Amino acid sequence: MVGDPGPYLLLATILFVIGAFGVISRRGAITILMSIELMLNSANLALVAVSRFLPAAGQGAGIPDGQVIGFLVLAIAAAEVAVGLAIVIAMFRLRESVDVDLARLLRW
Amino acid sequence: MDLFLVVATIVKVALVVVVVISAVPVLTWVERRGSAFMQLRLGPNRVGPLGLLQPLADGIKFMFKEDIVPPFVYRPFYVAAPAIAFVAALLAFAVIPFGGTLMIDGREIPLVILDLDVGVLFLLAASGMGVFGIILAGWASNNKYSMLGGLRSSAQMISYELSLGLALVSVLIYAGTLRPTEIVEQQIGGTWNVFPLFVGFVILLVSAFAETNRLPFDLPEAETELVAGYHTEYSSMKFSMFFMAEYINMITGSALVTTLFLGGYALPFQRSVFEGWLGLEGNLLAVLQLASFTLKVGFFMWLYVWVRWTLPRFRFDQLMRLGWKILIPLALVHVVWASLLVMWGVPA
Amino acid sequence: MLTYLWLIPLAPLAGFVLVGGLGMAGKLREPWVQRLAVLASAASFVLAVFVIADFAGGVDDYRALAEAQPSKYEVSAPGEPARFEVTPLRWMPVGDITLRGWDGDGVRQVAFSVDWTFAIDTLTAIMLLVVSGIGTLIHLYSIGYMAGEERQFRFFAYLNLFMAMMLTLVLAGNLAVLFVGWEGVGLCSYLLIGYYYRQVFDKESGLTCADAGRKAFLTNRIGDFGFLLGMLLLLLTFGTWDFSELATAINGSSAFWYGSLLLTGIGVLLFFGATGKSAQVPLYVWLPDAMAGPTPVSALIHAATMVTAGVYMLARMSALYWHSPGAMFVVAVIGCLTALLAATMGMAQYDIKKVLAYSTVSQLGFMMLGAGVGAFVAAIFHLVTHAFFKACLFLGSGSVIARCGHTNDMRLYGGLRRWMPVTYWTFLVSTLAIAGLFPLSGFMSKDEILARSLFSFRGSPVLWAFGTLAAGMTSFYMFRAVYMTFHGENRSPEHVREQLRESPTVMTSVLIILALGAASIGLLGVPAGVSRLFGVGDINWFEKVLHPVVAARGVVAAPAEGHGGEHVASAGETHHAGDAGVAEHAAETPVPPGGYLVEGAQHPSWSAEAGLFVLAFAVFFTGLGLARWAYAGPQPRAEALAPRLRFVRRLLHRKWFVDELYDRLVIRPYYALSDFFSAVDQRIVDGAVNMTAATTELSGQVLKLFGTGVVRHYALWFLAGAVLLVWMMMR
Amino acid sequence: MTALAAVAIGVVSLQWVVLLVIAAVAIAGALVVVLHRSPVVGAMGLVTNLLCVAGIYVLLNAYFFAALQVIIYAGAVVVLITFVIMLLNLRPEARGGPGLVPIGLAVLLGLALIVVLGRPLLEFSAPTAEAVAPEFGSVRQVGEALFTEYFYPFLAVSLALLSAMVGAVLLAKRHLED
Repeated sequence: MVGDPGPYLLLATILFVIGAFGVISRRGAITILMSIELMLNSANLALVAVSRFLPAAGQGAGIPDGQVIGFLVLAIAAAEVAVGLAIVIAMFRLRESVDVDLARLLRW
Repeated sequence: MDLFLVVATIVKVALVVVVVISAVPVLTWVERRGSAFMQLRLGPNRVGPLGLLQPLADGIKFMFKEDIVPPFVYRPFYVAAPAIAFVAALLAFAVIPFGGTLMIDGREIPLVILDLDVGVLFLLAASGMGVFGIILAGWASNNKYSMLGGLRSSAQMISYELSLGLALVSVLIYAGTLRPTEIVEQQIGGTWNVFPLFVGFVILLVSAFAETNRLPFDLPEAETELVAGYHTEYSSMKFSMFFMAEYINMITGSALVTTLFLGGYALPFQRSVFEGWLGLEGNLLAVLQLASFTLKVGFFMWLYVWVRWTLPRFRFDQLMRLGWKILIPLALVHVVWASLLVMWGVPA
Repeated sequence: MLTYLWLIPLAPLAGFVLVGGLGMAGKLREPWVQRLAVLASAASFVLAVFVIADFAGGVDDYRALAEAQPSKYEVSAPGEPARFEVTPLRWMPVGDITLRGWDGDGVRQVAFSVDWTFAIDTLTAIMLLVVSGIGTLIHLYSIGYMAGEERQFRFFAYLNLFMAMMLTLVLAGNLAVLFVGWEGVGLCSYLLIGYYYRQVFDKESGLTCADAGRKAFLTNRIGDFGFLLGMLLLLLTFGTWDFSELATAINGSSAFWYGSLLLTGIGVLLFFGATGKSAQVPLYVWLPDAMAGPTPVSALIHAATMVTAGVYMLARMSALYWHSPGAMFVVAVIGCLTALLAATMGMAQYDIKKVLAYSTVSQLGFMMLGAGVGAFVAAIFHLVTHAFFKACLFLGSGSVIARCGHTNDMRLYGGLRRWMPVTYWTFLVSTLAIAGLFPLSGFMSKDEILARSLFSFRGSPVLWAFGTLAAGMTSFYMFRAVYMTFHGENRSPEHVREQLRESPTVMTSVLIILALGAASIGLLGVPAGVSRLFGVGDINWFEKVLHPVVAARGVVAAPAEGHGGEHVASAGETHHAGDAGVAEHAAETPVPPGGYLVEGAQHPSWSAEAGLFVLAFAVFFTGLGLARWAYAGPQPRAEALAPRLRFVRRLLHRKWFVDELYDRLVIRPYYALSDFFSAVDQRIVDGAVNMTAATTELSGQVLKLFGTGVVRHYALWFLAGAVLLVWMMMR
Repeated sequence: MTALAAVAIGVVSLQWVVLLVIAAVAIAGALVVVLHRSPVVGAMGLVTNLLCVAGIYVLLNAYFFAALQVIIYAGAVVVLITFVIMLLNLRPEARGGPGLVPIGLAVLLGLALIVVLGRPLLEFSAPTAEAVAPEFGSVRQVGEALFTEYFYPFLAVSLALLSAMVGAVLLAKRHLED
């Protein structure tokens, strides 16, 4: 039993960084969405890992809070993907491609 | 690690896998004979007495057919797809209890591979993964029909997964636990869930049928329209794996229904008749329970076949409408019904 | 009758309101304007006479009334010189003020409120008579002078307002009311100087009358600034502005106050105000230009009344000045310097009114000299006599100007004796008086000042010498003016010469009255020394009446060797000492314990007195002779001398280039400073504001670069921010 | 194989080895998502990553959450993504990434983040490493916490989900008609 969340958190960090890198470096909207999912997932991992090793009310280590928050993050992630994909579809309708750089309407 | 426990588990896994896989040829035989019987024709009777060896022949045929791998396919996913589908289907059996507890040289062995606290959820997860198999198959074979077939079947599975989940939820609320063994124990003690939650039973049954892409929901493979759906490009062994995956899904579905609604391995009037009057317990009881479980699953398997050869195929929009506009609202109502029951304190 | 004291200034004020109001509305025709104005002025004169008559009878019968209504009336204590105060109005109830404790009593809160009080004592009585008497005469005279002017109600209204303000100033019971009068007269002088606001006054400098008015007002204001500071300092030390309370406070702890730097400072500041008002050296430049106004104005305001306000103020604050020898020394020096400087300038002027203006400045210098050496009585007496003969001179010049086609230039006059005998004789009598011929008033007052400046402890031979020189110059330029105007051939152009004739009787009658006054008034205050020369006892009524009011008290009152204390020391301190000629300056008499020998003069020996008397005659005749030599006769020799004295003449004519000096020293730097500050404001203040705008715009430009519109760039900055945040948190 | 040998020696517990393996697979999955040009392959990479993380949850005794993760994330979200990918029939991205600057910066930032977070995280040590609390990871415990302590967030999330559904339908539907 690995005693403390150190390694888990490190893994979470690495995943987060990969996700962030994906968001920045890729041009495809879908890939960006997936990278975001990756980041959210790593956040969940960190949450659960830490809550697992915190001292519980009774004896032993582990409190449910991490998982509950994780659950909420999951729900939000799902909502985010739903809306994100809707936007991607709308964009696709307009631009015939999901290349993010084409969405430059904000630039004057 | 407790060596005894490890060995017992391995044995159980081996047992289940062998039984389930061997059940598939039997099922094909039953299907062919059943459909023939229903259509007042004979069905395969050349190979072995009453055509019993026909499935064997098919198996051998599948084994030795040339495994053509079209060049334009995306090889990794093309190869992985059937495996995923097959494994996902089998995985579900890990949590289904098919018997009581055996007593072997003083050690109890519960007749379930993995008695998980979140057993039912595991089952849902496993069936969820099945979808990927189909999607990847459709995509990897790189042709329009298989792609569309894959899309359609995954769309169908997703929507019916919803109603399946809701039906499950109502049972869980009623039972108050996600552990399959506990659900069965409750039903042994009390009445089978099928009686108080009959509507849930029907919804689950219909969703299970849809999940397996079996007629009347077998639109993806509808020969007339989409050639052979997602597995058009597959041949020989891979095709047979899809074929077997389908049948295993059928078994899993019926096992799920029996466990949740028909008391799983519970013998009818077990407490009063068998334990009470006959005074049975221990291994004998477990074996009897195993038998009852198999019988119930068999009945549902026959039901699959029966339904397949009687009901006409749904149009895709009818299919979707049934899924979204009828089953899901009904399931929601049923969830409310189940919680009301719990509120009134109906369950034992 | 005394209780109606406060009505005196009210009469001319009412006159102003009536004449001004109705005149503006166009209801008054010319004769009624004049009648109303004169009536108002005469009313104040009559009221003044009655009040003074009652006052002369002593104030004791009002003591009961004073006890009954202490807040309204106040009477001086029996021993004190007679003084009656009436407070018709509580003007500014200020409440508590904190005193700085400079008077040794520590910081304390004192209730202070400024009341509108009028007070009368002998000094005020004299001034009242002078102001209202001469004022009324000049009102009469200006009827003739202003005849035919349209819209002249404006002139008479301002004149009445001036009378009201001057009377307020004179009757003031405390510094606040005095300051109101002080500013009021300043305002009226501005209004009256600028009466002919369109005419160009001085051809050479292009100065219009309005500019002259502004110049007068500004210079006065600068002086008033000093005066105001002095007033405030007084308030902060004594907590009161009331003259009687001030006198009692200072005399009360006079040992503490004698020679204190604070009192000297206040004295100098007040005197600075006086220099502005009475045209002394630093701030006299406005008086010659004030001649832009009509001549009666010059006569009334710039000769008789307003300019004397400074001297009156010094006399009123005599208690303060007695206790600060430093301040008195400043007054004396400035007075003597002004007398000399103005006299020199007077000699080189061709404009008759400018000559008289400079002579006024010079005579005022004499008065200041008198006050400076402690001869307050002599200063006031010279003020009175000067009022008479200077008014007569101005009005005489006025009638000459009126007749000679309104030109002031003496070079166009000459030989007017034949056409204007009355003007000539009155002018001549006044000139004799001002030049200091023996029996006339000028001699009596001016020589008393010169004598005191020599023999008084505060005086010094240097002051006396310069004073005498100035007196000599006075007689020279006065006779120069007489000869150039009335003697020799007439140099005015043809059309002027035909209609040359005597002024109307209303003007000449006033001239005659003033001339008689100038001649006889001297007898009221014959100085002790002179009367002794003729073996007659001390008949100096003026000294006897006025001395108690302005006498020094407390430590400063010097009982010269046994001659009694501070009671009325008779003027005739006979003292037989050494040989004739200028009595050498007696060795500084040792200061008695607690006493400072200041007030009493050394007792000049009979021979010294005789010497002075003879010297006065000598000075008079030298001035006369020189003027006669230079200017009398058909062809004035002065023109012949002109080339050789060209430089001196130009210097004096250009008034020692003082105006140019001021321009360079004060006005130019002021403009430079304001230019500098405007530049500062432009560059720094506006700069700062523009800077902020510029930075915002710049930052806008920079941030614009981040808005690339590319989602990934936003993500990049987003992540960078996140990393930074995490780093900060984890640190 | 070396890992198994290590276990045998007993130097490193089985747990530790399993964790390492799963972590490696997870990171590989993540890299596939980020680097691969074809979105479908990326999606499959994401699935593997999610399953690995679910495995780690099991290691952390958070069974309920593992099941949730698989059902919601892998089962629904990624399927939806794949579904859309296929619907839009996206071609693999053209080569030629976004140019060096963003990538360089991104790598830099990534490394910075790892360095910043890495060191303290490794040192982070929970006070006690003793056995897991009895109820930890069970549906009852999480359910109870969810509906008592975190009830309002639960409501908020449900609202969020509702609005997301409506939004998604509105955005997508309008275009599908034409």
